[in-house]
Amino acid sequence: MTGLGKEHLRQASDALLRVEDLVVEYKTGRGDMFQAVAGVSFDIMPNETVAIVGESGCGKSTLAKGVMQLLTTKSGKVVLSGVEITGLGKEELRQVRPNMQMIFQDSIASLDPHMTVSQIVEQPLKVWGRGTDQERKEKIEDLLKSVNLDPDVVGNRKSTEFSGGQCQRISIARALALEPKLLVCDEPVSSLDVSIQAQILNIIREMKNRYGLSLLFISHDLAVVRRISDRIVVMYLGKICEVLTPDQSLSPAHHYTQALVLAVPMPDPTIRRQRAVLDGEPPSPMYPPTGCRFRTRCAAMTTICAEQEPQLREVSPGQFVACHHPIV
Amino acid sequence: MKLKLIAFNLLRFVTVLVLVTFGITLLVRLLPGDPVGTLMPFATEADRAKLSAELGLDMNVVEYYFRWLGDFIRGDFGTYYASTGDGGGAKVSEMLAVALPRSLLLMLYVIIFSLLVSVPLGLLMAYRAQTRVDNVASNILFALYSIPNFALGLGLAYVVGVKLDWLPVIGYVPINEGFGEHLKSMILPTISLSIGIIALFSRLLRSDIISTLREDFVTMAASKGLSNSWILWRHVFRPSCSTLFTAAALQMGGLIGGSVIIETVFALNGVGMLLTASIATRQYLAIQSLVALTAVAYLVFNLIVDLFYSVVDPRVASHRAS
Amino acid sequence: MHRNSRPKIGLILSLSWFSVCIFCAIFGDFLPLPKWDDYDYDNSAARMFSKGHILGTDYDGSDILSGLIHGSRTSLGISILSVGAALIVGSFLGILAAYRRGFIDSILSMFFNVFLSVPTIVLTLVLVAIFSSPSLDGSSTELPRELVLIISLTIVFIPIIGRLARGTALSWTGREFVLVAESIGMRRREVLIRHIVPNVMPALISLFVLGIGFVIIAEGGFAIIGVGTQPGASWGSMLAKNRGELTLAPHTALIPATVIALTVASLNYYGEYLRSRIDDRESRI
Amino acid sequence: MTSLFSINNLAVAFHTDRGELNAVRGVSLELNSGECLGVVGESGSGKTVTWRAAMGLLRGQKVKITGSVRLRDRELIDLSAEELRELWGTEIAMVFQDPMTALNPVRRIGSQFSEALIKRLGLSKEDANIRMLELLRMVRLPDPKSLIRKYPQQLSGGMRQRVMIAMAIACKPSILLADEPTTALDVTVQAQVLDLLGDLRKELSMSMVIVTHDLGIVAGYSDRIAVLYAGEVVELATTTELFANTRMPYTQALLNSIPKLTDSPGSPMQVIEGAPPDPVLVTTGCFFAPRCQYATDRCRAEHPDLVDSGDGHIYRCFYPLGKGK
Repeated sequence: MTGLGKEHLRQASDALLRVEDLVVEYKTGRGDMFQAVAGVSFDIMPNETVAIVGESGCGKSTLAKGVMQLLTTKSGKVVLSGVEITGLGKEELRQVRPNMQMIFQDSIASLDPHMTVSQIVEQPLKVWGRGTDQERKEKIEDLLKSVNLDPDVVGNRKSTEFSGGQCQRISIARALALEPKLLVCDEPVSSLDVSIQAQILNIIREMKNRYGLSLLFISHDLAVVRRISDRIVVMYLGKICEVLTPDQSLSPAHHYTQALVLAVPMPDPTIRRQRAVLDGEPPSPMYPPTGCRFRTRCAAMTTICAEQEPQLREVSPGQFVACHHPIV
Repeated sequence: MKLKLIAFNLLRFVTVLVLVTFGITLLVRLLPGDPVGTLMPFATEADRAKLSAELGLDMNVVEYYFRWLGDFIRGDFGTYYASTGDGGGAKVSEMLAVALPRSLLLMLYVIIFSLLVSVPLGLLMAYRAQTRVDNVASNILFALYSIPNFALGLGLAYVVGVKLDWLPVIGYVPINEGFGEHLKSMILPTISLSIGIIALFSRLLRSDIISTLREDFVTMAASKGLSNSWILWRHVFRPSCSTLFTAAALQMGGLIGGSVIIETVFALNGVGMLLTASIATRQYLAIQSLVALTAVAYLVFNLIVDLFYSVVDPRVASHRAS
Repeated sequence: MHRNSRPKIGLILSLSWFSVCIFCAIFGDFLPLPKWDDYDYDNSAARMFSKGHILGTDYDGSDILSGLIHGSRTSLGISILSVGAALIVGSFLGILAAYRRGFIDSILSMFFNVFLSVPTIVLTLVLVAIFSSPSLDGSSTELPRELVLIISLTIVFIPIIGRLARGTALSWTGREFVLVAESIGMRRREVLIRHIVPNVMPALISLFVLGIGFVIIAEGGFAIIGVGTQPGASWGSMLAKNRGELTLAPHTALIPATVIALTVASLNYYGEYLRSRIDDRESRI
Repeated sequence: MTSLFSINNLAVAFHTDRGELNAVRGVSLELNSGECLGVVGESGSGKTVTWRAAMGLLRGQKVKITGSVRLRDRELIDLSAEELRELWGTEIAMVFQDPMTALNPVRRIGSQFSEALIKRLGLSKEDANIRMLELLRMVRLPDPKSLIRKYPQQLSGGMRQRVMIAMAIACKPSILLADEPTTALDVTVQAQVLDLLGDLRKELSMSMVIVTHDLGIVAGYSDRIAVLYAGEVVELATTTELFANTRMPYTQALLNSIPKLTDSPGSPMQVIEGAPPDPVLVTTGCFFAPRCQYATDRCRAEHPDLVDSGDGHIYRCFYPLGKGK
């Protein structure tokens, strides 16, 4: 796991977003605290798409909300285009908000049921008082058209009349209303059908190019992430275990990433089906194993893995791994 | 972990209890007019001084509250001053010994009768959901729920009591004067109070069962070849009766003092009527003790339900503590 | 989801009955009927459809129909005003508690729990006693009976509506579109007004309608205990006043009872219709 | 292979306030003994409704079911509830999608597991207990003795799914119907559960039906695959044949739009525009026509029937892709 390793971080001044040793703590039912995000560092360059991949419980959604400062982070820094936003006062943080927007997995729940579609898309503009009524009207129509929705048909209908895929498009239009620099997508396509998934992913890619956005893309699906991201960050139990590029994702260096890759069922009968590499399930984040958090399920475990937490280090150009015995 | 939950419930019970009783002390203090003048217009000076000391008019509210609380816990609910205004009067605890059993019995009969009718009715309506039976039953219950229970009481008293003369219309027959007679005197009040409660309970149970019937584990049980009645009792009933029993506990708590109107219609002289009489004649001590008593009853039933669920229902135990 | 199976006609019937009552409450005085409280002694306890008195008269000769019409103003007035006032204060407190959480939430929830642990009828009796005897500052004039009932019932209903508003609001504050609103940069107050209140309102309106029905019944109960409005001034007190006449002139008690039942039924029906439309909308989320 | 379970022209219509919802419009499927049939389709394709209707689990709801369902040589459609219930558990068993809701939250695992053994197989309490522990070990669950005292919420998703599988095979069914068995699980846990299902099928010589939206799962685990769209079968073939020589444009489009690990990174996704037809509306012509790039006027006017290209590869298209036999 990463420990304090920041070797994978690039030049601070170029980064649009830079996160250093972010820690987010939750209170459990019995009142004791546990770290859902236990010291994570990563950065995003302008116009770059960084994906966070991991299974449920690894802290990827918490990390996204932590970056957006939608929940109080325990420690660590989040710097957005040179300005540190952790520790800002309520009003100062509010001023920064328009630069980073977010879309969620449950697209239907992220739209207010009693508002119409144009009210939803117009709301950010209204909150920040941007443009006259007429300018706002045109902006809304332009945004809805850019996500392949017809403003006249969709405009004044309530959001509860639309499918998951259509609601996700409305969320994208709303998120782009303030022309943010960073768009955080928290598992945007995970609950959609395959054919609708492809439509939404293409829209996100198009919007990124048109508005020069940087994307933070959260997902549990490695195949989706390979198609849309420039850099992949693999998380396990609140920490980063590997950082690599999509090309390298088929030849990972970390044992957990390898297990992830092998576990994905291939829609091609000619490829011999791999038996499950991992057994059991991730331990509870409340009692993480000492040293490397993956050691309890790792075939290559040795004594050092239990004592010393491995740091992220570069094993090949653009590929960093936090493991004492990486697959090289 | 369960202990922590039980402690949490107990702590909340005590704090609410203290706040309620203290609140009532304040409210009673707000009762306008000169307490001593109204209670004892013709008593001697010495008696009037004794009364004002008893009412703690000289002390500040907090001091008086703790003194009253001390007496209350020891069962001394203060004195109900005679209307003759000469300083005499009965002990409230003695009057309560007469009134409380009537209200308690009425409450028990109402809750038992309501549950006996609403559980099977709720099950039937849920099981036959959206068929004719369900619609007809829902509409009838809906209509009964809208009729004021005292109007029902009057109607029943008129038809069954006066016209058919099967049941006594007025008065309460204690158990020791013959259980049959006692029951006969309680049937009409019980039915009048129960109709509304039955409508509420069966609708609650019906909606809970319908939502449980849609859960996957019911289809799972069916796919194991278990019979419908077995699934209904062993799988569906238990998870869906939680809201019903919570509502039952709230009703039990509420009925102690809350059935004053039916008590008046059928002249049962329960706690409700005693309370109304004490309010009408400005019996400061009696009001304070009686209202505190109804609040305690309500909170005790609430506590019992909370403790019951935090121990029995694993879903509650696991997430209620958070 | 159990579609509300009662056909549309149920809705039309209840709304039309309710609008008739409202009409009588407002324009009652202009109707060509004898004053409700002038007593025509020579044909007291007249049967229904007797001369001059369509629905007959009760034992002191006051006309039942005009009594009902005047009664509608009192009964509906008391219930709508008290539950309405409680709705405004209660929902404000409830939503505030749900949205702010933390200290304010625990204080307000404790406040609600304390009030709700005393049965509604008992609490109202005590409050009525406080407000109805010679008024607080010692001036001799007694507060009008209707005002006393309105104030007492408002105080009793604030915690009831407050707790429900808090519960409903809590179910909405957790939703993702509230998180989205905050991420857009909306201030807490704006989020509250734009997102929480409009979504909580339907549930509160439904409670408001059900509450009116409850108060109409309760007012009758108070009349029976002798704490209600002036005899015959409201539906409830008409019923209470004539409850002894069941053998001789049953219609004098049964008519007000039926009117109460019909009004409460139509209110409950409309309240349930609103609630089922909310569940309908919510079940799709 | 002898036919074990066959569905012929099954149609299912739900009565809703919006009108007749035709979830299934005439589906015919065949399950041979010892075979694993994959049923693939997106949400709304009727894949789950078909099997639940076939098993008779929809009887409680307001629904009209027509067509024939035969187990070996017995017709099930018109069986009484009691006769049908005889088959459930012993002949056909089911595994559900969401382990969170498929187990009763207020009863311990042991009590809701052993009841089937006691009620259906008439075992005594002790024998049921022994058999239960044996089954739990069979599905590779650690420490079954302490597990049976726990409540469902105390187990992880993967463990709950294994308990459900153990319950399903308790009465030795000849057919195991797995309805999206791993959709709610993480991919590493999914692999374990799929392996378990594959191994159990061979050990207990059960035939199995896997209903899923994930073409990857059926590619790796089933012998034959049926593709459903808008309530009807649009293609049916052996697994290798379906992937190597896809005939139906919808199946081809579905295959292309799925992100695969072997795709080149950064390439745009192939998209199927539009959405499946609304089941309440009566649509003419081929249901996929509005979204199909090869659609002609004939496709939009005439509804194609299933065509068998000789070796059991059937499809529903006037202008099929690939090579016919």
